[in-house]
Amino acid sequence: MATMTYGEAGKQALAEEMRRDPLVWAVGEDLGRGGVFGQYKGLVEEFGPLRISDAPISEAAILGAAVGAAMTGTRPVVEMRFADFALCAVDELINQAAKARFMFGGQARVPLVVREPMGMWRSSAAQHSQSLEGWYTHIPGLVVVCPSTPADNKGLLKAAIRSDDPVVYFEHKNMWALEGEVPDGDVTVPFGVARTAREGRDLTIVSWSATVHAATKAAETLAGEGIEAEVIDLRTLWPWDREAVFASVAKTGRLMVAHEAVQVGGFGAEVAATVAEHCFKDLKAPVKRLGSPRVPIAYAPPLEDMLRVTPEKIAEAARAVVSES
Amino acid sequence: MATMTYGEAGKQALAEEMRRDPLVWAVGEDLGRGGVFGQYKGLVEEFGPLRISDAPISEAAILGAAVGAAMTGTRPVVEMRFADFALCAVDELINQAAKARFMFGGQARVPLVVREPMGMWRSSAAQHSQSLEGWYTHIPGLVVVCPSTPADNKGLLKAAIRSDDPVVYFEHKNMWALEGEVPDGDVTVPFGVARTAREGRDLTIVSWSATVHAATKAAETLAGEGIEAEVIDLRTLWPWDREAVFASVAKTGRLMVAHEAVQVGGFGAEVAATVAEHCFKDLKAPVKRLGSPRVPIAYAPPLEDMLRVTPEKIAEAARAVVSES
Amino acid sequence: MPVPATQVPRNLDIDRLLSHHRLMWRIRAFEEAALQANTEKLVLGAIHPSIGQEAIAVGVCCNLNRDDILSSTHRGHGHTLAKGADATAMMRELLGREGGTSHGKGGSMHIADFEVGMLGANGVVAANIHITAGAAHAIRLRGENRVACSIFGDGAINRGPFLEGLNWAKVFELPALFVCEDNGFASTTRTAAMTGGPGPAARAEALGVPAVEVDGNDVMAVDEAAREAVAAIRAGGGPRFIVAKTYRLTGHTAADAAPYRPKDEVDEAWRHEPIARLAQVLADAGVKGAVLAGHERDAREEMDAVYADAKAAPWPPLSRGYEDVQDAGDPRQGAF
Amino acid sequence: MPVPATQVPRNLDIDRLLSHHRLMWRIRAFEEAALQANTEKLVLGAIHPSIGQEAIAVGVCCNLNRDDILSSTHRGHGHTLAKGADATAMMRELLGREGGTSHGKGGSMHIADFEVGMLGANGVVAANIHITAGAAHAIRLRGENRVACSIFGDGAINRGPFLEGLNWAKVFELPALFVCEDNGFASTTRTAAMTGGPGPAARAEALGVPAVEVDGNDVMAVDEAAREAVAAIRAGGGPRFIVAKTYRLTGHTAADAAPYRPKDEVDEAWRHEPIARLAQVLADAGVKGAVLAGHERDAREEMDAVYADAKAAPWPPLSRGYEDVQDAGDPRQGAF
Ligand SMILES: Cc1ncc(C[n+]2csc(CCOP(=O)(O)OP(=O)(O)O)c2C)c(N)n1
Ligand SMILES: Cc1ncc(C[n+]2csc(CCOP(=O)(O)OP(=O)(O)O)c2C)c(N)n1
Ligand SMILES: [Mg+2]
Ligand SMILES: [Mg+2]
Repeated sequence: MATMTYGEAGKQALAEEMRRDPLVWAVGEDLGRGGVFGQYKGLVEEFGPLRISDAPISEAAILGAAVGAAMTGTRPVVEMRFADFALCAVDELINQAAKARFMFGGQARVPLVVREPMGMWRSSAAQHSQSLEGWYTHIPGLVVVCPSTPADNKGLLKAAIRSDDPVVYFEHKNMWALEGEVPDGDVTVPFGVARTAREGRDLTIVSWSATVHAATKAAETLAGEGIEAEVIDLRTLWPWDREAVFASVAKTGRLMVAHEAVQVGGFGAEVAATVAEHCFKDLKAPVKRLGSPRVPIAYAPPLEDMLRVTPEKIAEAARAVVSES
Repeated sequence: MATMTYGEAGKQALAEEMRRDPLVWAVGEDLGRGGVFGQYKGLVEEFGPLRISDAPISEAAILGAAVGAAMTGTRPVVEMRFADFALCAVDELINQAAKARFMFGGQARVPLVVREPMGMWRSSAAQHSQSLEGWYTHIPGLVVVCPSTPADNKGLLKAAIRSDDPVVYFEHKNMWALEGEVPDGDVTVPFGVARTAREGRDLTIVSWSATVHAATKAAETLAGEGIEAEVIDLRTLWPWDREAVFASVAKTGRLMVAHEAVQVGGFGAEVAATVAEHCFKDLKAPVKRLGSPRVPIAYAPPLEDMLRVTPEKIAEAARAVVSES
Repeated sequence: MPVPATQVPRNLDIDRLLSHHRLMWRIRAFEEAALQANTEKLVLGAIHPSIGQEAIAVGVCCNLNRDDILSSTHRGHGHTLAKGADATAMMRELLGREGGTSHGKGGSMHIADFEVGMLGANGVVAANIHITAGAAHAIRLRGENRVACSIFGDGAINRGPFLEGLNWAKVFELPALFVCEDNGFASTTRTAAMTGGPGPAARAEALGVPAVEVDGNDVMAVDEAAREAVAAIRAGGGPRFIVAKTYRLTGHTAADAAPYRPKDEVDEAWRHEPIARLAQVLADAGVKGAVLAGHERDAREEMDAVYADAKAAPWPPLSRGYEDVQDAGDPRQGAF
Repeated sequence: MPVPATQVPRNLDIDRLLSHHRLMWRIRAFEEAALQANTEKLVLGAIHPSIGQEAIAVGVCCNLNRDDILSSTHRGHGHTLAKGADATAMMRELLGREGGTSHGKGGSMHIADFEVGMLGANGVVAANIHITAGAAHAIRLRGENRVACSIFGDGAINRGPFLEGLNWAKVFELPALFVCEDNGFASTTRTAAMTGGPGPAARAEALGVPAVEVDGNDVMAVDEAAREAVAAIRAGGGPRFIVAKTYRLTGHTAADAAPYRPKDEVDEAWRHEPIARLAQVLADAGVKGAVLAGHERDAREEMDAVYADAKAAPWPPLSRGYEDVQDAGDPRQGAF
């Protein structure tokens, strides 16, 4: 175990995988100078510019070329810089990467990791702040990963790089500097296995990415009021750990989902709908979602803050759920 | 009233709006020869090649230029040919069109209609068959329209063209030839007002686009078995008519949502989750969704058929819902 | 009467040209069978025939090795055959049958045979340009001496991937060959009307990719241009670009009667179609008419049999619809 | 001592140059205030200063009328000021305050002033190229005699919109001016390393858009190139392209110390920075040092005041966060 940041943990994972497998390589703008958030700092010195490759400002080519390179026996890790810019490469991800294996009847494999730093971060405004993880859960062929801790950013990135299918990998910009214990060596975290961030008997709060921490804080507040919330960190949205959620709801009888993405059409709807479908008899109160309002993300700090899913908002919503039954 | 096809109704709507407002124009590949599905047949003869404009194979430019043209006082209707190809223009739609009004503090207006023929149709395979309407409901700033009848294709397209905000307009390829009564003259259908396609007391089936017809057929079958399903055609997914759905569920106590899109992360999740949140006390049985499995769409007719949400599948799921309570 | 040897230009490799002629006929006959399948409603999805463009497929692919990579467009049957794919498996794929190259899951627009390095046709215009750039990138990373080739239409040069993909190949000096089949049309639109500037070659050159223009209906010219380009690429010279001028003798799809172009124009184009042109060269070089007619007959017989086989082949089992989606997560209804 | 008239080149329009000098100083002082705001943590989002590139903003925009259209990039403050936007409202926007050009909802990367035809900076590299092509399209459809201009960086020429947008403008012969600010860098990357071919002008020409290259640190050269281009466009000549070579004197953002480039290179670049160069021309032409120093002083005073005003300005009310989303549907929590 060592203490390191979320960003460093990701870097360690990539470096370890690159040492293990010479076919792993990374490509994106400015990687040779460490990447825009320093996530690649020092790697070009170890691996050279062919394997830690700069790229032109060509998101579509970065992703599209990675599809071709993945189909031709390498394992590219592509850096999209901001999840928002991945919107310049959607055909490449959705029509090509996600479908190639199926469409070609299993002839193609696309072992590709698409790193998409996501979320609200310091007045980054409408085009640099989005959380679009929900979109990719809707696309057959894609794995969707949203690590919330340094340890998971190591273990899940390693698993993503080893995946023979394309993985959309969301790191939250607000967590780069978050510190935590990270297991040494070759530890991977499997897809589809949730983490219980906190146990509780009264209410299940499902979350992922940075919002897990807000949910955990909310749970601490609630504990002071006698409400014991169980916080489940999904870690991966596809596949997602239905069994863990169902088991928790069977115990608590109440479900809330909290995420930073816009609530309408977000992945919270999938979780809430699935629980409503499958745990009807267990539910003592209506399921509840908490996400962003359906507005673009504003620049001015107070307007940006207004959209954040905070511990306070989560606690308030949780109280309402508990008091409804 | 006149009888015409879904395709003709759309054409009539566009022609009427172009006659009414000289700032309305359409642009897309092959429009001068009537468009790939004949939806524009004859229009270039009336309006000339400036207003029924061909385009290079440049979906990103078609959409991106339309954003600039809309911000500069015209009302473009852009043809994406297949909803799948709109994935080549996602930055333009999501980062530009949807956000401009807000991001520029109300200085910009983007009166733009993006026509996206959607859905499974005759062995079109993975890259020409997708139903991605759910994605756009997740994006603040966008209106999302899914007409299911010729009359609605006229009235909603007219409303879309008059909208001062960007509208993503999904026509289902399987309905081009569908005939129906269409009101003469200047009739628009407002956004956010659902249509009750069939009344019933036992179960509410919410749907949109072509699946409305499958749901209606299923309801007829069910009626023969003594189950009276109410079929609600949402018509527009954002805004969507929550009140109509809530009122129906208050009456029937049971909700099912049926759509062609992949079930995971589809808009059915939003409807089901919302009803689960707000109509808990009304529900006699768990909410239920029926969409496609999470697989790319295959080419071979039997594999394609397997994915279709048919009247039979809807009826079967509906029976299960009704028998659960 | 034997043709006097003097009538044969010295540099004609008759065997190579005979093989081209045979392959061009196989492509034509395959396309005709595919059109027939469309007429008989055994193919419901779109078929984009490459009739009239066979010389490009053949002239380019005869310079590629089996382990070289090819990616193609919606109009990809000819390229796939020329790269060495099995016609029987291809026709089964078009008919959506078990035994198809992709078990019937891709169909005409996604025809692929990874065994022969054919990484797929593509339903999205220009998308294969990026994929080829990436395949070439992988080749370079792996230190192999292979070439990745992308064939696309003149309409594709108006999409972003043309710029991004060629720039990519140039910046990384990748072993990539880009071939533009300039048939004058993008669907029902004359590409010239929607294309600014002097054309594909100038665009490639402006991206640093050396370009040549050839008569795409002259298989010898295409063969030669491709040979030179591939040699330069294999020698480490970075990407190359070929524009091959041709004409699409059919409609855009099997369903397109192409009323938007005058009959005269099409008739004229038929007078320059590549198979007859090559046949003339061979005849002039003394090859017997019977030999050439034999190629046509053999090709038709082969493709008739191929079509008959496909018609008789079973549908893929429904389980195929859930296979090869992804390793993680169960995609089935009810599993979620 | 008055400068002898003969030392003034005949074609110098001193008044015009003085106005350029004044405006360039205003831009520089605005950028310095913006950097100060960043240091004081009153701007949290990224600031991309245009220090060293003022001549392009001024030389281009002085040829545009108020009703001409401009769209810009992440590095757009200078362009916006040069197009005539109010510095006070702009600085309030940077600080996210009420009274900002966009009520504080867009910030630096989305700076816009539609009143003066400035349709916005853009956070997505090259996205403004399409928007400008479309604005020009609207101008043509409406039969107006306006011009739409897009300014973007040398990094932008590697994105698809460069090809698609310029091709669009050419195909429809639109009144569009495209200006590439070639400052040698895209963020921390030297653009030359990631750009194939001879450069931006060749790419534009290959798309049929006539191109010229100018010294972007020479405001007179930029002014002249823009004047000619705009005149040609207004005369119905279709789109034009200008590449202006310059150097980014600061880091990519306020937070970037730019350790990836040698100090020598930056020092050398400072010796060619555009304001001092113009000042020299004016001094050589006999303009008093005091006049030129006055421009600097006035600009600093103005921007100090502008910054003080912004600091004192109130936050936008929270209701702004729900305004101007769209007419249909209530976006608020609880409404759905
Ligand atoms: C991105 C995209 N836009 C539109 C289409 C529809 N489409 C299919 S083929 C075609 C014309 C392509 O023309 P060209 O590239 O010249 O190839 P050709 O058909 O002439 O072989 C079009 C527009 C598509 N498949 N992909
Ligand atoms: C599509 C996209 N990719 C990446 C970025 C991140 N980014 C912001 S500015 C920049 C460099 C732009 O370089 P250039 O176009 O030369 O403009 P300059 O900064 O030099 O003015 C990059 C890569 C972005 N904003 N948009
Ligand atoms: Mg063509
Ligand atoms: Mg630059």
